[in-house]
Amino acid sequence: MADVLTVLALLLVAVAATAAVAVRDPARQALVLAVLGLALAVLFTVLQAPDVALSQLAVGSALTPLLILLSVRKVRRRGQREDGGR
Amino acid sequence: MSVLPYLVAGWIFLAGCYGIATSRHLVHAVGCLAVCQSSTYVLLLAVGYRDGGTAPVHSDLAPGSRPVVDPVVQALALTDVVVGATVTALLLALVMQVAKRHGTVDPDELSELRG
Amino acid sequence: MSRRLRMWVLAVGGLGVAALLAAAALRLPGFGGDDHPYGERAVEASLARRTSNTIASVNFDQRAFDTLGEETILFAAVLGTVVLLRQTRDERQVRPAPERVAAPVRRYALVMLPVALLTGLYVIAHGQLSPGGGFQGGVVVATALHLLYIGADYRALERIRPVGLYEVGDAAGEAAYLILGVAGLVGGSAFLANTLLPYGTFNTLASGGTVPLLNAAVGMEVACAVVVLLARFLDQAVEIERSTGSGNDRGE
Amino acid sequence: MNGWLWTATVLLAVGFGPVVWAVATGPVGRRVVAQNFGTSAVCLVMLLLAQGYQRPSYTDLALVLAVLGPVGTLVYARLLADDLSPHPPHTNLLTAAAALATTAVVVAVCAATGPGRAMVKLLVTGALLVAGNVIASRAVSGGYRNAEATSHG
Repeated sequence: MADVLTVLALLLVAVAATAAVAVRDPARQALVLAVLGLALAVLFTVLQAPDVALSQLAVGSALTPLLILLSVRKVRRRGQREDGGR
Repeated sequence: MSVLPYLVAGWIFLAGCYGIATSRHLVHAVGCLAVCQSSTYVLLLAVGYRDGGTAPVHSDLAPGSRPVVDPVVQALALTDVVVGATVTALLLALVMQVAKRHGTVDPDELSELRG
Repeated sequence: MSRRLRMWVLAVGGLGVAALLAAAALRLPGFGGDDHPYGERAVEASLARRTSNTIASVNFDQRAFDTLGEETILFAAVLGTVVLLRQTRDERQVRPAPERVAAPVRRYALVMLPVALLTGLYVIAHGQLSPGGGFQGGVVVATALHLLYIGADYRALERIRPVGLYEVGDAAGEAAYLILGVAGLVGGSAFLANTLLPYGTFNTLASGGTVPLLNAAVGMEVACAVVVLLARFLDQAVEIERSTGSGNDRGE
Repeated sequence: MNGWLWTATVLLAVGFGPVVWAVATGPVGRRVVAQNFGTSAVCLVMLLLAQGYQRPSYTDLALVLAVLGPVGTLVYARLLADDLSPHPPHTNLLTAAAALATTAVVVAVCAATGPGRAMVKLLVTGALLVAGNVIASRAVSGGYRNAEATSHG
């Protein structure tokens, strides 16, 4: 029955990854990517890889979203000046 | 059950590829590439897993007292998570340059510009 | 290529890859199987060298050369980003207006800054014992410094963060890794071989020979690299060319 | 599979499953709230897993998440402020639920570990998680906007 946890974590990762692709607005996608990172961290812990889970948490919780949001901010500002929208 | 993790890894990879190919915004495409990257971690760790095993980290575990999972694949995935993030940053920097030079981040409009 | 044709190519390619992946998955050793020849040997080698975290032993001892490659990719990625995001001639730097931050958030950030720094250093220092190491801890340390951006504003962060120093630190981390590798060569064995230092007592901070040193070098490089990366991104998003864009950049 | 792991499974399904759905749909405010709640849920799952696998060293994961998770939410609160301010989301109920769940889990795990250094680490993790969650929730829901106006004139 130890499989229930593994299967649940796998399904959550699959759903979160699909959602991360389906959400088209990059700022909102950053939020889904953060949640995908959390789901991956749980999966890695369940697969007994705490080192990898720690890596994923460190990168996914604050660093990647910050990079994406800053890029979006820069790109949007420029896009608005050029043609008034993205 | 014995192939489900591999199939999930394949699904994540294909979903990410679909996102990249149909993306209308380069930052979104970079995000989809990050999704593709994560599929490799799932595959690697699934290959290294052993039923009833635990992590080969012996700070709180007497060596040999419990079966352990494969550490080699974990070492591969662990470095790539961090290095992958910096590569994502490089790609985002490229996107900013594209936005500066061409004033758009829609891949379709960019290909029209070129030819 | 038209959009419709592209979708067809994507569908054909995707289905082909899906079929190949499914066929490969069926032939892979089953999930949770008992046969891990490399893993067992890695654990044995790690215990023989008294490194308690086998993953750290694989990264910084058994496959240290591979980690040098990873580190070089990281270094090159940061270098590329720095070159791409430098301030060009047609851009100008504008001092951002000071942000208004609510007092509780500021207090939280100022209290958490040392806590997060300490957590990061703990994760780096215990890399060869418990889960953690230079890669993870470096990111935590770098993120911790950016609590100042959240708690105050960009100017406060700039005051405590001389980017040039962190660029030097990045290169020094990479160089330290190489020098430790060459030291192994000079010491009479191979490049990056873990034969230089005594292996120490199992499960203590100084165990594992050169593993803690390589770990610290990587931690320094990763922390400095992430600080430099975020500095370039923040420069672009907050400082450079702020006045020419419209002030209110609200999304759809 | 022991009771700790079953609790973790249930918490993952009930606490984190809806988060994945909520973060993918709806207005930006709700998505940020979902991300913040997901951080708390996953942190508790990590604590339960560490106890369930009898690996105290796994609690480092919960500690790092308790430190960095709220930082991520504050990043969103800062950079998406323009999207959040017109319709600030309501977070009081969720914050209270997260704080209650954190207290329950930390107390249970502490009771199982007994006094010592491990218990101190658990208590620190729990305190950081609750404090971070409360601050981040209020920052997202605009609860500090009035305080801001008074403190800066």
